[in-house]
Amino acid sequence: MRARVLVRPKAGILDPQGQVVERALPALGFSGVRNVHVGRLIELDVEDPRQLPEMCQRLLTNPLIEDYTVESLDEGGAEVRPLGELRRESA
Amino acid sequence: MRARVLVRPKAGILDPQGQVVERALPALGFSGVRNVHVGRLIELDVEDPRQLPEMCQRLLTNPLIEDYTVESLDEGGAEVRPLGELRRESA
Amino acid sequence: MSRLPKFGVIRFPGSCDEVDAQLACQRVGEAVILWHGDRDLQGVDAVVVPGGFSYGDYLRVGAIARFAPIMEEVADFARAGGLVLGICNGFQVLCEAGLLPGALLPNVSLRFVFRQVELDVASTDSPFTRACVAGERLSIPVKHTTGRYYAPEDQLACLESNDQVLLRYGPGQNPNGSLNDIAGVCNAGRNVFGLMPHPEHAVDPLTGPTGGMAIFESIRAHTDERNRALA
Amino acid sequence: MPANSASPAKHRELGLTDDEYELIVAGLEREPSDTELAMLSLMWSEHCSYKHSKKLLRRLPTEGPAVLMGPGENAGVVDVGGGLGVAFKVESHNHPSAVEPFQGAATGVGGILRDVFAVGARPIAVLDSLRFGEPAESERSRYLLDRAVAGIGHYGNSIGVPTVGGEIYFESSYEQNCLVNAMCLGLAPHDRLIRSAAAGPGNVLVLLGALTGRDGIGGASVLASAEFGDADEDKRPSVQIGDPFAEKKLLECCLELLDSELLVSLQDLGAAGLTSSSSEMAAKGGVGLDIDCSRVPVREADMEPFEIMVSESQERMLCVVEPARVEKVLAVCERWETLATPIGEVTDSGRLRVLAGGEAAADLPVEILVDDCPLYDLAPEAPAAPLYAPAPAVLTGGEPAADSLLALLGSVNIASRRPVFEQSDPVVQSRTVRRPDDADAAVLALPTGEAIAVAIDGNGRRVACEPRRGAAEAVYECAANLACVGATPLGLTNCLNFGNPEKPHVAWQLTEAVEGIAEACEVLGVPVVGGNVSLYNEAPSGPIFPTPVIGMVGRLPDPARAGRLGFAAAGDAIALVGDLTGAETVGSELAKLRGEAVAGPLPPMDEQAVRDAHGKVRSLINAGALHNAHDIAEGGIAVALAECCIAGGVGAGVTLPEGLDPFAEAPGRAFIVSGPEAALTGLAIIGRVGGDDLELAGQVKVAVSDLAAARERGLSRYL
Ligand SMILES: Nc1ncnc2c1ncn2[C@@H]1O[C@H](COP(=O)(O)OP(=O)(O)O)[C@@H](O)[C@H]1O
Ligand SMILES: [Mg+2]
Repeated sequence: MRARVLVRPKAGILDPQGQVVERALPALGFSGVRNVHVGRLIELDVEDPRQLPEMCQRLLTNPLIEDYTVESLDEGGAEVRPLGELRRESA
Repeated sequence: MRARVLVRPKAGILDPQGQVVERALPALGFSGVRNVHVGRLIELDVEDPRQLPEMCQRLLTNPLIEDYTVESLDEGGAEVRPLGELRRESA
Repeated sequence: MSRLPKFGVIRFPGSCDEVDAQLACQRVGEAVILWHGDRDLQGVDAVVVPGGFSYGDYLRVGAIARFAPIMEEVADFARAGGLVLGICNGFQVLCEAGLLPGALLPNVSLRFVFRQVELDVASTDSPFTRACVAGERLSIPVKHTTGRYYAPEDQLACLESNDQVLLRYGPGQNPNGSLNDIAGVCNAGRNVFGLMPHPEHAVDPLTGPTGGMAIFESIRAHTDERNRALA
Repeated sequence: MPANSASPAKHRELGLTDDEYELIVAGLEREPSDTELAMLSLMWSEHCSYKHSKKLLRRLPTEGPAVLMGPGENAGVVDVGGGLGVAFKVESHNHPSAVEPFQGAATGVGGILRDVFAVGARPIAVLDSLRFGEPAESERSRYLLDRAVAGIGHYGNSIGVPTVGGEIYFESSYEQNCLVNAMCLGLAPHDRLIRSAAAGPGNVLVLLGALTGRDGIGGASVLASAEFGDADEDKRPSVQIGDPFAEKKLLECCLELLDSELLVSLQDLGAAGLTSSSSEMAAKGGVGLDIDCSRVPVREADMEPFEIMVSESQERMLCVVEPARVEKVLAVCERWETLATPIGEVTDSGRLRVLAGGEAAADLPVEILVDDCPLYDLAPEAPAAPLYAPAPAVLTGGEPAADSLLALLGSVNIASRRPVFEQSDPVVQSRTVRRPDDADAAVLALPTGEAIAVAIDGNGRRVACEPRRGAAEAVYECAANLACVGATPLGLTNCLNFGNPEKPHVAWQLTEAVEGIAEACEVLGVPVVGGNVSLYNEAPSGPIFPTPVIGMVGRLPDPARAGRLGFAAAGDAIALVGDLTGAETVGSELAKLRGEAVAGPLPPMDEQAVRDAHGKVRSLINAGALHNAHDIAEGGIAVALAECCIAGGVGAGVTLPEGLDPFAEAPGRAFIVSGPEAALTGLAIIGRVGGDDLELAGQVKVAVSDLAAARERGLSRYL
């Protein structure tokens, strides 16, 4: 399956990039933009989707400071299928 | 509207981040992972969605090295709505 | 008699090497700091867009600084043939601003690298390298995380055929995976030059090799000549 | 009167003993409110109160002719002539780095930078001192190394302060408790130096910098003082994210405010956030402060007063401003895109009052926060047997000396640090005369035409063998590093990284080590101007090696003559300066590789001989007589010679003094120097520079290229 992992700064954790982008936009004449957050996008082909949560926990994200969701890109659509989370063996 | 911008390295441009992930996974016991690409995720509230393409072209992405799609996160779902692209005043 | 060149070094929020650049410029002329929010270039002969981490390098290196008010003036200045030198983050800003071709991507190592590198002068036909001898080696440090020069094939071919590559990393010296070992390129008009290495950190024998002087000497020679012509 | 009094059980969760809680209730003559309890538990934590170390620290000499500010301020300051002062301090960020190494190390640098510009100095250099478990054995240690090194580089690089030096050791005792200590130096004209004492009732308290979020809530007591074992993940405070871009603007903003003489006093926000910064400012000024929580700009909705008061959000400063100047202050901050908010005022009440919507959430006498925490006496007891298991043997002792030399050069504690220091910018600010690998100390040119030198050292293995002498050696080695570039010490800072001081053996290590530092300071006449203490670095398996880290700053007249460590010219004579009699391999790297016991005693040293050797090398360097100088430390004279050869890309032929073991260690005592023979008259000539090999007559003959290859691989293979 072609999977998409969306990685975001955990709620409440400082997101300097989001702040700077939000501050920059008005100067470019874009008004009314709020709650900007910048994260990472990872897209990959996986044979066994059940491995995805552990992959995310152990390699693709840093669970201490990042949240993530996983989507399947199959059947064209981007229908959301968040998979269950594992506890990460303490970093 | 709550919008999501997905930014990917243009096809054909070396993506060392993707390669590193791809190389690291087998060592962690994950097999059958291919075509890993790492990009950027930007989520934001916009009053006027029509501004999004220009925002992406001018600030959020660099069209020379990156492709992007925009999704609306409203009505709960993540139904894909790629918006038309503008030509960036060329270098 | 000709007056010394006057340099303007831009200070963005997050610039780090602007004072270093000012000190280097002052070895061959006069140099003032230009505030990112101003629109006055103070009649300088050459603008330096310095190294550092403008706007924290957030979102994309150089992406936000390019929109600073002063950059509009720099763009006009460049279109009118004024000399613009972009160092490291300044190179990234000039590419983002479309004043130079191509873009800079993360080092293949994905790591910040500080290293003294040997550079080959690929062309002396520019206001920035005219004081060099063809094929001359310059020892100058690099320090960046995003220095891999990239341009689409056609653009790259045209850069090469127009002799727009002014500096290349010497054999085995490429620290970031830049295409064609490109360390610095100029625009078609040859009056805008960007490079990843830091010439301003190679001008003082007390602190290391002085390979960077050639760049500043070149700019002095060029402005001398032009000022004489105008006089 | 504060509402919702705390239930007695809470104080334990917050790390206060029942006795301490009784003292609080007695002092207040009532139960503290939740907000008060949160504030008190942090101010009475080890990290803020130094309750197990304060009495010991009094033993350290702090007076010296060059001292402008000593311990007690955010950073110590020494005079470097020409109306300039150099501020410096080292601080630990061990536990945050164990939780999240990249952000932990990055915010460690951010924190020490703030301590330095809090006294009005522009940060001009960063150094770091790192300890991890054995990379060969532990994937976690490789991960911590990789991320911590990247984090340190990230912050320093992004804010434009050069990272000019540091040190790393790998020992299994650090497996569970890595050490990340960061040191910063700053430069200031005397008249810009500022203290943190609040003054002038009616003056306004202005908070500068980042929004206040739930970062590191409880950080000081949980992250920085609790034994960090397999701590329950949910108890972990939210990780602090460093924003060097915000700090860069904050830094420039603060310096402009000081240059425009707009501030009465300035203080950084570190551990325990607003609580410790405000109460320390009030205590030092003998005044009171009223703080209105509801005016503190927050990053998250509905934050409780106690959360606002103890938040450890980074990139914030607190200053006191005369009412008439507030407008000007806000204007400067605006220009630097730095948030500035009046949040309270100075009072003559002698109390710290925290208001939330008109109500007092806390109303405490300043002394109870800052002075009333009980100071504990330690119960030191020397261990009967070694506390630490020997490392697994990789050498038998039967090898030819050449093999031992190659093994030492390739060992993680001696191998090239290039893969680490290449991740940091050592040259920004155009002052760096000696970079990493150029010399034993970093050298920074001053506007006066003179220069300063700085080095950081601390070999925990030797301190573990014999705490008093081992700690003294760290001081001598730092001074020796300065001598190699021609610098005279002006002052030192230190970070005491130890285990649980309530355990008798750790108490003994700590007491002995402080004694050793104090003695060495007296021998060399170097005052201690500041430092930091990190205790409870202890895992179920036991304490870390006792690790006092010494950072020393010195002054040299002519940067152009600053010493280098590489041999320069074939034909130069090589001399041994200093007295190595009694030097042995006890506690050495070779002993480690041979799996020998971590036990003393370490060889004694003749203090006068040490002073003479340092003075000799210093004066020869400053006379421009030498082409190289390098102190003999880990790996003994053989490794020192190899390092001189590798750095210079040239060989050497040497005959060692009768009976000197090529790998014996006696740090800080002796030097390899080279130069034209005429310049070395009166010194013990032991050989010549030249050829492609390093040859120790009758013992070793190896190609310099092979030595270099071994040294290059040793650490890079793990990074
Ligand atoms: N080991 C030590 N030697 C000398 N002074 C020390 C030591 N540890 C702490 N100090 C001093 O105690 C004061 C408080 O230390 P600390 O809490 O780290 O300051 P800050 O909160 O500004 O970081 C500082 O002035 C510091 O220099
Ligand atoms: Mg402080």
